Amino acid sequence: MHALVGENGAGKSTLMKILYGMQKPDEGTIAVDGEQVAFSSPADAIARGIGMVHQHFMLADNLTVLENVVLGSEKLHGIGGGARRKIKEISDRYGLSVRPDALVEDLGVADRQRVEILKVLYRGARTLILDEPTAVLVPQEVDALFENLRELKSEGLAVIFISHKLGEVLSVADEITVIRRGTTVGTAVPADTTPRQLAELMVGSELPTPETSESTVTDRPVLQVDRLRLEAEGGRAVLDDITFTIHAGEVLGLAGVEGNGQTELIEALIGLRSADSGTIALAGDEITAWPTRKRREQGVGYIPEDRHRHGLLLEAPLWENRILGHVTEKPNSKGKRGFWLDPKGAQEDTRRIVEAYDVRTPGIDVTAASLSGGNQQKLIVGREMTHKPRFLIAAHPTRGVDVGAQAQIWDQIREARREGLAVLLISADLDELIGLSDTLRVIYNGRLVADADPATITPEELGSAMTGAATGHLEHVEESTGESTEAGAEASPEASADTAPEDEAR
Amino acid sequence: MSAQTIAKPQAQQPGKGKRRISLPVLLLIIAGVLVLTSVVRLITGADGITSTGQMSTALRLAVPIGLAGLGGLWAERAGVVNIGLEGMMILGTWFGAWAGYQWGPWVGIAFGILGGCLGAVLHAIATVTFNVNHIVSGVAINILALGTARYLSKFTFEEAPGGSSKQSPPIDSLGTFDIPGLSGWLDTLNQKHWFLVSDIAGLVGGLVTDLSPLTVIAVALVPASWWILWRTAFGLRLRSCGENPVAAESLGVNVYKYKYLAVIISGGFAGLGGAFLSIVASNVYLDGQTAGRGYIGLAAMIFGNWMPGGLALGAGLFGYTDSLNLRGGTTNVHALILLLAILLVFGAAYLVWKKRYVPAVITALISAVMFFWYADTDEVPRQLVTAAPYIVTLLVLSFSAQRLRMPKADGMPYRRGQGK
Amino acid sequence: MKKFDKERLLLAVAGPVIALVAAIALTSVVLLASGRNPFEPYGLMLEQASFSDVQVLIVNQASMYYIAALAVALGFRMNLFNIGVDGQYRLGAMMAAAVGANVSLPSFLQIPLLLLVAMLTGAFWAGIAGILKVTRGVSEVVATIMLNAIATSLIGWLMLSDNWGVQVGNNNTTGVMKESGWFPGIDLGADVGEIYGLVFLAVLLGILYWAVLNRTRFGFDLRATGESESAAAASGVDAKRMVLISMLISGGVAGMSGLPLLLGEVHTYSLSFPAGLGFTAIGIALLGRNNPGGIAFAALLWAFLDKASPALDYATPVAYEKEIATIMQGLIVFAVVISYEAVRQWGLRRQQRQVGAELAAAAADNNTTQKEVAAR
Amino acid sequence: GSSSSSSSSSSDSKGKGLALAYDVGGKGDQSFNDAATAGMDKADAEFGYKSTAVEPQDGESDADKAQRLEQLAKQGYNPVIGVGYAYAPAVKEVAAKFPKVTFGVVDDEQIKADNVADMVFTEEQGSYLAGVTAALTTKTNVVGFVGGVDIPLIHKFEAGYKQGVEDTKKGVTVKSQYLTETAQEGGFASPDKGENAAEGMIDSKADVIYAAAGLSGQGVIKAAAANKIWAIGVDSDQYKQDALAKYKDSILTSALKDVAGAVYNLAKSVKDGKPETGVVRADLASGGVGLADSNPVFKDNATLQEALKKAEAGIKDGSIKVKTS
Ligand SMILES: Nc1ncnc2c1ncn2[C@@H]1O[C@H](COP(=O)(O)OP(=O)(O)OP(=O)(O)O)[C@@H](O)[C@H]1O
Ligand SMILES: Nc1ncnc2c1ncn2[C@@H]1O[C@H](COP(=O)(O)OP(=O)(O)OP(=O)(O)O)[C@@H](O)[C@H]1O
Ligand SMILES: [Mg+2]
Ligand SMILES: [Mg+2]
Repeated sequence: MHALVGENGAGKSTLMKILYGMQKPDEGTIAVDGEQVAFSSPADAIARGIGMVHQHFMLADNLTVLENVVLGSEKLHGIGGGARRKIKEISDRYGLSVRPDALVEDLGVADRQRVEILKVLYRGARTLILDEPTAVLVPQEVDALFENLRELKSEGLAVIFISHKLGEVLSVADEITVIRRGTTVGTAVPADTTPRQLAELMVGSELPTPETSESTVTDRPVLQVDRLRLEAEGGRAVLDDITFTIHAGEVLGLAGVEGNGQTELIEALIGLRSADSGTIALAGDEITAWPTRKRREQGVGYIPEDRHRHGLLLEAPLWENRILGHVTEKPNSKGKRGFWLDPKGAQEDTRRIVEAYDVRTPGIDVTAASLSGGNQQKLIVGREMTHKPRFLIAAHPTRGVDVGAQAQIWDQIREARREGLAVLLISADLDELIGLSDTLRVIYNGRLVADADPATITPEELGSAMTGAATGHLEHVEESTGESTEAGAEASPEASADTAPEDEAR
Repeated sequence: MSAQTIAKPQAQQPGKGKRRISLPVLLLIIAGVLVLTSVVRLITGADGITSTGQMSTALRLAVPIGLAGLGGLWAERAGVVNIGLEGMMILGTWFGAWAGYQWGPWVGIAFGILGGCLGAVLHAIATVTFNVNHIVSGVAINILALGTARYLSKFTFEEAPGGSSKQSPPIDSLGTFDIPGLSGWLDTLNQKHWFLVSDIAGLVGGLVTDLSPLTVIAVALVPASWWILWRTAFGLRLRSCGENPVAAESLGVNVYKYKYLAVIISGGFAGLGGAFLSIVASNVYLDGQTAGRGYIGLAAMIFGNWMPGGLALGAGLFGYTDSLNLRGGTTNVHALILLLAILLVFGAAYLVWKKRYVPAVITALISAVMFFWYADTDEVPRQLVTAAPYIVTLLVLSFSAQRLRMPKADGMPYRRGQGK
Repeated sequence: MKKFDKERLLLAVAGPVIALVAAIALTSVVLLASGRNPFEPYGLMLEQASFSDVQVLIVNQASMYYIAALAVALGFRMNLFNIGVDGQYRLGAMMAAAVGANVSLPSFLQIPLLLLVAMLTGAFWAGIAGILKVTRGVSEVVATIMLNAIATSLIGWLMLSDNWGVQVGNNNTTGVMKESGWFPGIDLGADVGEIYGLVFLAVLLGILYWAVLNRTRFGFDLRATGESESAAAASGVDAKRMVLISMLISGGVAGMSGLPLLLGEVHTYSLSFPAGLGFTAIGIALLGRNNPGGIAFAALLWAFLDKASPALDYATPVAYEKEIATIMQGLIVFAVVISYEAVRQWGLRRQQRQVGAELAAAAADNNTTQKEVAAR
Repeated sequence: GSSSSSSSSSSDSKGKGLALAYDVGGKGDQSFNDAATAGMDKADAEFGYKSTAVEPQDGESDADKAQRLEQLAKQGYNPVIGVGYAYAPAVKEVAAKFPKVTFGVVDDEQIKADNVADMVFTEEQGSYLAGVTAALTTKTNVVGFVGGVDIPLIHKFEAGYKQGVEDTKKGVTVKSQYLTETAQEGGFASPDKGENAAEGMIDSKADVIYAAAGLSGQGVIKAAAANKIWAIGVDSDQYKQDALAKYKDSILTSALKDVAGAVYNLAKSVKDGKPETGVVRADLASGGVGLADSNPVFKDNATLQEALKKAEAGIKDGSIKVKTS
């Protein structure tokens, strides 16, 4: 079992796609069983016994499990009864408990994951590529998955395994390759590597730690969320009983495994989805019923998690992107409620942002699509900060940004915080989360299940709460030698009875 | 620009129970409507609404719409919106007639299909290879096909005996046939105007009377399409390209190939529909013969929720209202107002049962207006009859659009190797 | 910066030029294949266009194409496909004609009234599709196609003599409009003809279109929605409201597109009022890249092909089939959509490369400062 | 005029012949418009003319029509005839500019000018006779009328036919059906629609159907032949048309509208230097409308012929006034 680690955007998925024939390499060779191969499509790779479970599910929602599994390999067992028997057989053998005739859209993430694995096994793959299979699974499911993988390994299959959870990697992998910016920067053997060493290898330098400077938290509440509930179609709660307060000058960090309600929470706060019950108040005004535009005008800033979908008009020039989201505000427009656009003003201000935030671009007339991801992010941060928000939603503010820019963005957030900004910080980078936050909350399954003090908590301890293993107030427990906690060490949570404690105003 | 605008389903995941009406319930509803229709016929004496002739005409009028709809179905199941069906139909009428008058109707049909495919290849090049917005490309094809057919007519039909620049020479008929015994017996039964029995006889009789072989083929293509798309590996691959092409690609499916094939097949269906118009419906090609049937076919397909059966129902509805329109529609449609009023009473009752009182009251009010209208008049304006199929489609869509479910990647651009 | 602008211009021009060249080449191939002289028809048509009476016809026709295409383009800019411009246009013209025949106010009130009636009628008809889309999720494509057909019947019914119809000879009309509602044209002499006064309405609408789209908040929201619905929503655009408003505006503009002809020449809506304008307008909007200047060019080109081609039929010594112009129109639209898409993608890649190159150059220049930044 | 600025630089040749300008969809309808062409051909053959006939574009306006007529007039064609009432405004405009050229407009009588001939037909009179024929032929006492497009011109056919039926035999029902609302939808050019409509009537027992539907009438005749009932044709003698030869035994008669004759007469009058002007009405009296008698079954039916003679006389002497709508 070979693990592949690297930063976001290091090229892990890309490399795997090349192995799987989805993309073509410009140079270099691939050898399978000692034989040099060149794949022109996944079909070739599949024929060579390579199977891949993708980072993002590759399932057609409106097709049944059976159809998804047999697709592309109909020759093996047909698309009818034979295939159904085969699926049952594989499912039983590896304990995947997959129902062949269910529609994929009715399945949960863990089930989908198992369908993906089944797809690969159905094709009789000998080399299994798993791209971040655990990102969306709860611990029990992760354990079950690893159990399956070990079984596969024992049957002689090779597994390539990608994960950001270094503890996980160290516990299951036989060998680790680290890549950075598209090249291999090292290999490691789990037995004599610590997570911290691995992390430093990934980043290529000392980890920049976003140290917490002195607290600037005031007692002036800016954002108050009370018993917020959000339902999916059909009445299932995706957010339930969410209650918290963020004060002026406070950064509230929200930890959680992707898919536990963060996206929905952001959408409820920004006004893209309306709450089914509960209230949201901004500086005392109830804003639950306000439309998005009014919220933004009244000082809600937004650094979206997916900048391409929610933050930019990719084919518009930079200066128009600078207007996006603040079209009614100066300097973008003038007149009553910003009726008239002010392109001159916007262009000038865009130049200022490009300068001040070090957006690397030859001009403000190029399209946003032609900037690199990091520079796009800097533009977004600059835009949001320029309007002096009272409350900032920062979702993965430094995702895909280089180390230098990362530090710069952190500085920006800290500075605004000093001036009384309230921030909701959501990040997959636990170091960032711990380093930047004044308060930490953990979201799990649509509920706030735990809180912690960022001053003392370690990423590992936080991680255990994120998987639902620990709830309540998390205390740091000193264990062995401070810095390097053992891989996979569970924090012993002093689970208090009350699951969602009232926010303690500091 | 993404072309994902056709009936964007707003409710992404309707509960499972909501999505499908079970077969017995469906049969019960159909039976209920049939009984009601029969009652209305007896009350109003509008025997035309279920006569054999009416049904047979409805079938004949439904065929080209259904074929266009099937064309749309094939393309959209593979993720390509095909608003160019109209143009492909035009090419079908022209090519069908051109080959038909020279070499006989069957050759004409083959050429009609070919003509539609030709237009489809263009559409595929634009949308699949160049990722041009699907609706835009379709509109362009419609313009181009019209010009091409007219231009070609000048060179071919104008000099031909019995032809003109707008009309081809007559084409030999494919002939029609009845099912011996059965057709006559059903017609006799229908003529008796008995309760229910005659209505069913009319309905079934219409389906077996005065059939053209091409009608039989067209009707058979509906289940055939279903079987190929839902029961074969080829169909599975094709549909996967419309649901999630990146997933299909990741399993070694050549998405481009299937999209091309689907669009070309789609054009073939449209072309066949066109050939039906110029060879069977009338025996000549005429300028403007398709009269928007390509668009209507598309509407029938959406109406039918991107399923062959639903599509056939939609095409049948258009065919039926159109045939009412051509066959003494004003009194027949007048009778149908009573039917609609009664149906609305049931609807209101259902809503009351569901405790949705406001819609129930509105429904009841509309129903009352309908009753009054029925009682107060003897026939409806001719114009209303003409507009009936379109109004019905709009109404049905506005009640059901949210339950419709288009293929997920329909109309979206796709490029190999660019999936995330 | 300057360099970029020039390139943008080049890219903007490259699309239509490539398309036109390709379309003309393909048309010549068609001519050649049908045994005709592949170039002479262009000469004949150009000759036609040099006559001022044909020019007047072209300008007049283009004004109607232009307004209708603006209506289509407005929808296109936000991914809304108003296929129903044709029905909105016919209903708008008919209502204006009916009001104009039955209401008699002084000119300065009558003409605005007629404009308003046409606009509101078109907006109302498009609004039905808009409401169905935002409340019931019905695709505007299907809804507007249906509404086109329903408009035909509605007009037929309204024009019955029991309703508003007035029979003039064998023609069914809405009656002749009161003269105060006639819009004076520019008379260029008996031989040449008269340019519709409402050509200026087209110009005005074009300017308004540009100003609204590029200089107002509403326009920005609209374009943002067209470029990325998700980003627009996150930026505070209420998508449903936007759909409804755009549909209303688009319908309103569509409703006015028949007025140059109605108020400037025929003064009555009758069975012979031209139909199909809305479909032509789709092609014109595409050709003009939904941009007011481009649409003007496209409308003129289309009108030129329309008005200059009939002469092909009785050209001496060799007559040509005037249908070649329709083929050309189709080929142009086709070539245009493909070339735009190709040029757009090529331009995007090119710009990315350039940005990369410039940055690399800049990095080479001040390597040190950047290192500093990267190392914090 | 400033010839350089106008597309229609005036031409030298006098007496080129006549010019026909069709309305959209006109040419090739095997009925009314083609009859005009036949008239033109006859004039060509007789006077050695080199006449021309031009078709319009889709969706054009009066200005385009006017420009077309002007061009034809300048090129030296005389007379210039607009085929169809849609040409009325254009003819009116252009006639004023070319006082020396004779213009004709078919189916319209609104224009009052010295050099314009309004060529109109009393279609209702011919249709009345068709009604008499239908009433005396039907055995089921149900007869039908199929109109191509729901417009006033076709209403005249319907009105005359209905009146003829009613005046002749009480208790006969007339089913009438229009195929489309507008000509663009193909009411005059859809044989399939005509066929379906006729079958609907046949199902409700109609045994004589009169079709005033242009090309769509072929579908009606086809259906009549298939069901062994009678059809009555329109405009030209459809019994003699090649395209309908297969069905001719079902074509009882046709209500003639002599457009060919009208066109020819106008050309002849111009040639003779005494151009027709004003309303030139072709009616029963002048022989411009009437019934065709090429089908022997029709011709040899003495009672029928008797009744027709009486009706004809009544119309001619004014004792029968035929309604037009
Ligand atoms: N051929 C290429 N040349 C240059 N850059 C590329 C190429 N192909 C992909 N990239 C870019 O390289 C980056 C690597 O992305 P990839 O998805 O492989 O990262 P990853 O390591 O899987 O990150 P994550 O942990 O977020 O999944 C992306 O930004 C992608 O756009
Ligand atoms: N084919 C290409 N050739 C040259 N330069 C390119 C090419 N494609 C993109 N670029 C440019 O390269 C730069 C890097 O883009 P990319 O998004 O891959 O950066 P990145 O390494 O992910 O940076 P970041 O860490 O900021 O996200 C961009 O400015 C882009 O315009
Ligand atoms: Mg990845
Ligand atoms: Mg990047």
